[in-house]
Formats: sequence, C-alpha cells, structure tokens
Amino acid sequence: MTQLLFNFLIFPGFLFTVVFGLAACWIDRKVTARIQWRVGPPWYQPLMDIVKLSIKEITIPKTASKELFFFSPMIGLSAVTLVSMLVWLPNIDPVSKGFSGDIIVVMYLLTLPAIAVMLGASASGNPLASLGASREIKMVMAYELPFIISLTVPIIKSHGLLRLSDIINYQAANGSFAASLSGMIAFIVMIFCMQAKLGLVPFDASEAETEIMGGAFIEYSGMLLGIFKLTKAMLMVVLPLFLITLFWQGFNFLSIWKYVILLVIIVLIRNTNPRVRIDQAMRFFWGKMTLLAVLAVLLAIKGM
Amino acid sequence: MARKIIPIGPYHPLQEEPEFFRLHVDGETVVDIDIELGYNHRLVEKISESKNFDQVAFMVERICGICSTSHPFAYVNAIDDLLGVKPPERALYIRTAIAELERIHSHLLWLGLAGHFLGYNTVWMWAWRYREPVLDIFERVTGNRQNYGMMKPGGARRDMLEEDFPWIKKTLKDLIPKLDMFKGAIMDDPVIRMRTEGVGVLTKEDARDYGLVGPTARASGVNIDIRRDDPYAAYDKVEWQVCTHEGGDVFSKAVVRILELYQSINIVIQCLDKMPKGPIDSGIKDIPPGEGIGRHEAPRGEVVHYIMADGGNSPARHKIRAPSFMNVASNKKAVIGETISDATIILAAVDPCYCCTERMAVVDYKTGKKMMDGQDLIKLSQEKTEKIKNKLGR
Amino acid sequence: MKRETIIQNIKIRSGKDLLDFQDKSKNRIYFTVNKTILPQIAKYLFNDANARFSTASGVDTRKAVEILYHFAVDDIGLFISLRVILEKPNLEIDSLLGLFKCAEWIEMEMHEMLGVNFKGHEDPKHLLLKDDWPKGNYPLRRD
Amino acid sequence: MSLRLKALTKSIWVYHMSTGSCNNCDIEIIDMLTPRFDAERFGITLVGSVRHADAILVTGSLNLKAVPRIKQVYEQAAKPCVIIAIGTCSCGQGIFKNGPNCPNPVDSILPVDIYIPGCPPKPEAMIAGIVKLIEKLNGKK
Repeated sequence: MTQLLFNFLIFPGFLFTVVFGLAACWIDRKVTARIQWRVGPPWYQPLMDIVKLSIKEITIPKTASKELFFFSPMIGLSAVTLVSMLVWLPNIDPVSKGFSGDIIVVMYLLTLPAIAVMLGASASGNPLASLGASREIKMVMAYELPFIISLTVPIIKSHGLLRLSDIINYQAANGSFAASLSGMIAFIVMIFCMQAKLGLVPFDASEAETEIMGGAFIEYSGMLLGIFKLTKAMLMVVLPLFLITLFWQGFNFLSIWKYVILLVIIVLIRNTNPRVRIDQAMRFFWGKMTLLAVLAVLLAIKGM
Repeated sequence: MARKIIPIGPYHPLQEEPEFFRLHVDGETVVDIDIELGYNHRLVEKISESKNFDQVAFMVERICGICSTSHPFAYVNAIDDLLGVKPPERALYIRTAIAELERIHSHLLWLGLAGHFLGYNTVWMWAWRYREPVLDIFERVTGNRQNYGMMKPGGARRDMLEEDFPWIKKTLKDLIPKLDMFKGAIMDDPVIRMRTEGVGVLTKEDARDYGLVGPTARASGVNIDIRRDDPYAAYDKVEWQVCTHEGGDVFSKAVVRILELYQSINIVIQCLDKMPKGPIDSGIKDIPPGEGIGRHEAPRGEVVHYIMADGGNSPARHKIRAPSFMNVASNKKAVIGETISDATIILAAVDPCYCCTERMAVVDYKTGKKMMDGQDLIKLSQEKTEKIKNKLGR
Repeated sequence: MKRETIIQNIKIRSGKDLLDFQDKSKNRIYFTVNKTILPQIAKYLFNDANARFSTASGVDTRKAVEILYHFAVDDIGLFISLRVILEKPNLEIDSLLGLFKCAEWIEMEMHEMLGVNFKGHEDPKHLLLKDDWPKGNYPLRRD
Repeated sequence: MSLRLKALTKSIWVYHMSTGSCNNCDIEIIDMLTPRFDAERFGITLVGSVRHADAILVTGSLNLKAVPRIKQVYEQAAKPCVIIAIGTCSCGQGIFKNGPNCPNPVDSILPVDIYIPGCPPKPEAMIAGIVKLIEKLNGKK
C-alpha cells in the first residue's frame, strides 16, 4: 500500500512527472523562442509560473456552478497522475508487470483531462468559455476516432497483447513496431492526435487566445489555473511516453533521445502552422487521419 | 441551436485597441454583428480648435500611433491647399520619404498581427523583427521611434542628413531578401491559404457601396490610390505602381500589402537619390480666412482633412476623416455568414485603426431593428458560395 | 469623364438651385446647392460620374450649419465638395443612406456632434459620446 | 516567503488595456515582446483574460466611455495585481488634457503603482520601469 502511494504521489507518479513536465515545458518555450529569434525564458520559468499562480487569489464568478468549477481541474489532474504511474512503471521498473488491459484504462484516462476542461468551462457560465467547451467537445470527437483506431495497430501486431509491459517485451524481442509500414503510419497519426490532445497550435481552437480570449480557461485564476497548467505539463510527458511505449520499444533513461525527438516534433509543428478552424480540424481528423489509421490497421492485419 | 451573443471586447487581445463587437452566433456561424465604437474617442476635432496651427500638426500626430505621419501629412496638405503655396522641393521629398517609411513599418506590423490572430506566432515575431530596422531609421532621422514630428505647414520641420543616406539605403536594401523569404513563407503555406482564401470576401460593388479605401479597396480590384490620382508631395516625381488584387478576401489583402512593401522601399530609395539641396521651409506667417482640403494615402487608405480658417490663430473647424472610418463599416458585410474563428481575422483584415476612426465618431451600430432574417442569410451565403465556386473554376 | 463635363452636368441639373460655384484649383471644386436638390446631385455623382463618397463635414457657422459632402472622382483626381447650408434652428436634411451605405456612420456622427437630423436615416438611439451624455448638448455647436 | 515574492516578480503576466490611446504605447508594448526586446526573458507574458493577470498596463487618456469598463476589469482581476500607467496620456493626460471627453486622469480612478512617461515610452523604458517596480516590491516586503 505504501509502495503504491509512493508510486502514485512521488515516483514515478505526480512529483516526478511534474518535474519532468515542467522541464519539458521549458524546452518547449525555449525552442519556440529560438525559432522566433528570441532568447526565451530562464529554466525556472514554468516553476515560477506555477508557484505564482498558487499564491494568487482564486476568483469564482457569480454565474458559475461553484462545486463543478472548483473540482473539475482536480479531475483532470488526478486522471493524468494515474496515467503517468501506469505508463512509467512498465517502462522503468522491470518488477512491475501492470495488469492485463492497462492499455484500455490508459486510453480512457487520457480523455479525462479534456472532459475536465469541458466541465470546468461549462461550469464557469461565460459565453466565451462555453464556446471553448463546445470546441473542445468537437475536438475530442474528432481526434479520438483515429487515435483509437491506430491504437489497435500495436495490439494486432503483438497478436492481442493488452498489457503495456508485454508489448514492450514483444518489441524487445521482435523489433519496434514503428519500423514496420503499418506501425509507421499509425505512429504518425498518433503524433497528430497527440498534438490535438495537448491543445497546441494548430489544434488549439478551444483556448484560442486571439479568438475567444483563452476560451475554456477564461474565468479560471490562481491555483485552479495552475492545476490546468500542471495537467498540460504532465500530459506533455505522458503522451510522448505512451507513444514510445507502444511503438518504439519502450523507454528507459538511456533512450531519453526518443522523448526529445518527439518533443521537438511537437514544438516544430506548433511553430510552423497557423491555427486551423474547428471544422477544418474535424475534417482533417475524420478524413485523412482516419483513413490513414484504417489503412494502418489493414496493413497490420496483413502482417506488414 | 439557440442564438448566442459573443462579445468581442472592449478589452480583447484581438486588437491593441478597445473596440466592442457583439457577434450574434448560431453555433459557430456569425449571423449578425453589432459594432460599438467610442472607447477610444477623444474629441480631437474639438481640441484642435483650441490649438494654434503649428500645435495642431503635433496634435493630429497623436490621433493614431501607427499612421502618425499620415494625419499630419494630410493636415499640412490642407494648409498648403488653403494658402495655395507649394513648399520647397526638398521638403516635398522629405515628406514623401517619411510617409513611405511609415507605410513599410505599418504593413509589416499588420502582417505580424495577422499571423498572431491566426495563432501563427512565428510569423508575428519574424515580421516584427524585420520592422525594427525601419524604426531604427526613424530614430536616426527624426529622433523618435514613433511620432516623428516631421510635418510642418509649408515645409518640413527637420532636415534629413546626407550622411545618413547610404546607411538608410543599405538598411532598406537588406530588407528586400528578407521580404522575399517572408513572402514565400506566407504565400506558399497551405494552411495559411486554407485559413484566408475565400474568407470575408468583399466584391467591387461592396467596395463602392461602403466607400472602401486603401489596400482594402485595392484587394477588391478597385484601382484607386490618392498618391497617383491626386498627386501631391513628390509622388509624381518618382516611379512606382499601384498594386491591386482581384480576390477581395483576406488573402488578397495580405498580398496587396506585401506588394506595396516593395513599392514603398523603391520610393524611399528614389527619394533619397533625387532629393535636391535647398531650403526646407517656406516660412508661412499668417493663415488667411478660407478653407482647404488635404488628402493623403495612409497605409490604410485615404485620409481627408478639411480645414476652415477664419483669420485667427487656430482652425475654425478641423474635420478629420480617417480611412478606417470607411473600412470598419464593411466588417458587417464581410463577417456575416462566416465562423467565429474566421471573424477575428476578417475583423483584423481591414487593418482597423480605432484611434483614427473614433477621433470624432461615436457610433452604436444597433442592427437589432433590421436584423437579417433567415432568407437573407441563406441568400447571402449562397452568393458567397457562388463567388468562391467561380473563383475556383477560373 | 472629363472635369468640364461633370461641372456642366451639375450646373444643368441643379439649375436655379445652384447658389454658388467656386473653381478653387485643378483638383478642388466647391458647389453650394439648395438642400432640396442635394439627393439628385449626389445620385448623379455616385451613379453616373463614378464618384466615390469620401466623407461629409459639418461646420457650425453660428447662424447656420454648413454640411460639405465630399466626393472623389478617382479617375481624374477631382475632389468635389457639395455645400449645403442649413439655417438654424431648422436643422433637417434628407439622408443619403438610400444611395450608398457609407453615409450611415458619418450621418450619425453629424447628428451626435452637431444635432442635424437626417430624414430617412433610422436613428436607433440617441447615443452621444457615452450612454448618458446630456441630451441636447452637442460638442461641436457654438451657441 | 521569499520564494513567493520571487515567484511574483519573476513571472509577471500582463494584461493590456487601452483607454483611448493613440495606439503608439500599445504597439510599443507589443514590441516589448518581440525579438529585439523579448520580455519573456523576464517571465513577462501577455495574457488574454484579466483573471490571469498580475499587472494591468493602462494606456491612453481615459475617455468617459471607458471609465466604467476599466473599473469592472480591475474588479475582475485576481489580486495581487499591480497597475502600470504607460505613456504621457495615462500618466498626466498629455495633449488631451483639455479634451471634454477625457476629464479624468487614470490615477483618479485606479490605484496606479508606477508611471512610465513618454510619448510613446520606448520598450527599454518600459522594461526599466518594470525593473523599478520589482525593486519596489522587494523593498516593501
């Protein structure tokens, strides 16, 4: 029990992922700044932002439904903490085997942060926030379909393994899935879905600052906003890690370059594209991405 | 779905200035828009009547920061028209060079902000980085990054030094390859084209109906430019072209502005080459009773200043018409039927300048009384689809 | 269209309603017309002479309010100003909104600043500088 | 305690509010974020919602229509939140002092913490002003 609590709260759950995630956030901001010919923030900037938000006043708007407004950030944070534990453990702890079907649990838990954003935004009672919420719903519906379809590719290729640690072992024995054609296609689809799950440009319509003033987060302040930021930071670790686990032979501290490569891809996509409209994003995911994902599945069944 | 009202502003990151749009939306589609101005209004025209003719040149500079030489330029044109004098040659070239430098910085600023509205911050940062050398030129020539104070009735207030010319020319020529790169990056980016083409189309008829001016009109294929049509200063002594584009959408407006950047660089360099030696001020003493109209093609379009003097020390009436006053009104036509995401870039595409627009006007655009009904809307959107189809078919 | 043709046509169309004509310079001409004839002249300029409505400026000359309608004929660079003199206190004139939409804002502005009423312009709300600006207080009036 | 203060001064999120300005101060504020000056080095970021703001930058000569709006915006801000008056207009009304539509100075409506004069102040001046603000905060506590 203590072991589990330790895993959940400190290593490799909450605390470890937060530290890792803030570092990733800093890399994101720094690389962005360098692309834009700026110097960029110092290394402790994301930490300072969170600390500062934690000492600011929390304002709850009059029109808001208070409990939901207050608790929805927590839902997202606890979900992503659980995911981080589930994904980290099979990768770095050879003793831990996880449980059968943890892929499916992770898949469900990964939608919870988006649902938390929706709940919080709808609870705040601001027209712009509710617009942000409706965009978030559309986004979730758009990217979940290709995400889930391409998630089945590693399962098919490993002949029905539903346990993360088994998939890692299978890849260790038979080579990474990303090296095969179907795995490659599914991996690319997953990278785009990851961009959307992280809410980064070009798929950041739900919190578009210049369109709907921060959209879903418009009424949040202080620690509650900080929790959303933390959730984002942790997702920035967990999602690439999940992808590496599924397609790229898993992760250990020697292979941190895999993570860095994925992070750089995210940052590059984010800095070389304008924001797409929500209907364009939906067409992109339901059209091209879903087709590609289905193609990957068919190829995987053929064994390619 | 029920109609919702989405307020944009008055304090909104969309624009650096306060303005208030109420978008009536149906789902994501804008069905109506109320424009409410007045958050930036300072009654400049009234203040102008309490300043003397020399002070007014400084005051009109502070109508709008981005076009901070356009208003003084139109104002001095009005005074020159009132008096019937022609300022010394050198002053004309100095005025032209300053106005064109301002156009460069203003268009780069708009390009950057347009990128920012599209969520493309890299474009924003790059455009503003290229804008800095232009501001350096201003700082060297006039002593300030904005608000140059170079215009004076009957001449120029400050001379340009010959020893600066080679450096200015070099700085501007260095800008050209960067613009080429930038032009390529914007025009070839498929996502940018997806976001801007066929969005917020204004036809030639709309342009006439709403009295559009400047790049907004030229992007709709209306070939007007005060610099060519009603030549003043040194514009008839240098070679340049008016840039137009046929699309009428946001993309065309960007194209026109990018093309104008090259023309402006060209004009400044020609001005520096051809600038004659001589006095810069004709030394106006008194302003007799009379009236004068001054026009200038600001980066956003035609500025009109009307001055009425009664023989006293300050204007009896000073009417200012800024280009955005005409252009902003067209938002109503351009935005309806588009989505909210597109609305922001359309609202920004005319390069609105509320400081200019509101120096005088207070408008509450309550369209509630003549709200468009469903039929009109459908017709409108069908027309728009037709237009886009025609464009694609061509 | 040539400059002379436009001047001739305006003179013919306004007839005895033309009160004054001032040929100030090559690009600036001023007509003073009766307010009854204004919509016809404006219609001629906008529809036939291909002029663009630039703006209008209202001036309070203590006894009367003068309104100058400025039209730009861009092909020949001509700037035509139609002056209409409204005697106080009867400040009423026909709106040009039916001809072109760009008259809307400038007419509202003149209504709010000078208290001129425009017939045919549906004035939604008496809205001055701020919502509770005192009624009957026009900032640019001089009386 | 010191970490809190450090966090406050090292991560200033600004919200920008124009109250009838000529736009010059506003573009110079945005210029402050762009490559040559890059205020993100000091943790200064522009935010879209006043709820997220630590500092409100007020520009312009406060016209009558904007007065209720800026009061409302200030009330919505999460405290602690400082107010910075940027430009001659918001510091002392500048050339519009006699304007009938802008009779109130900004500091008669809002508690202004620092003034950055200039028409417009250069981005360097704004950064210097913010450094002074940080010094003041450090000295006060």
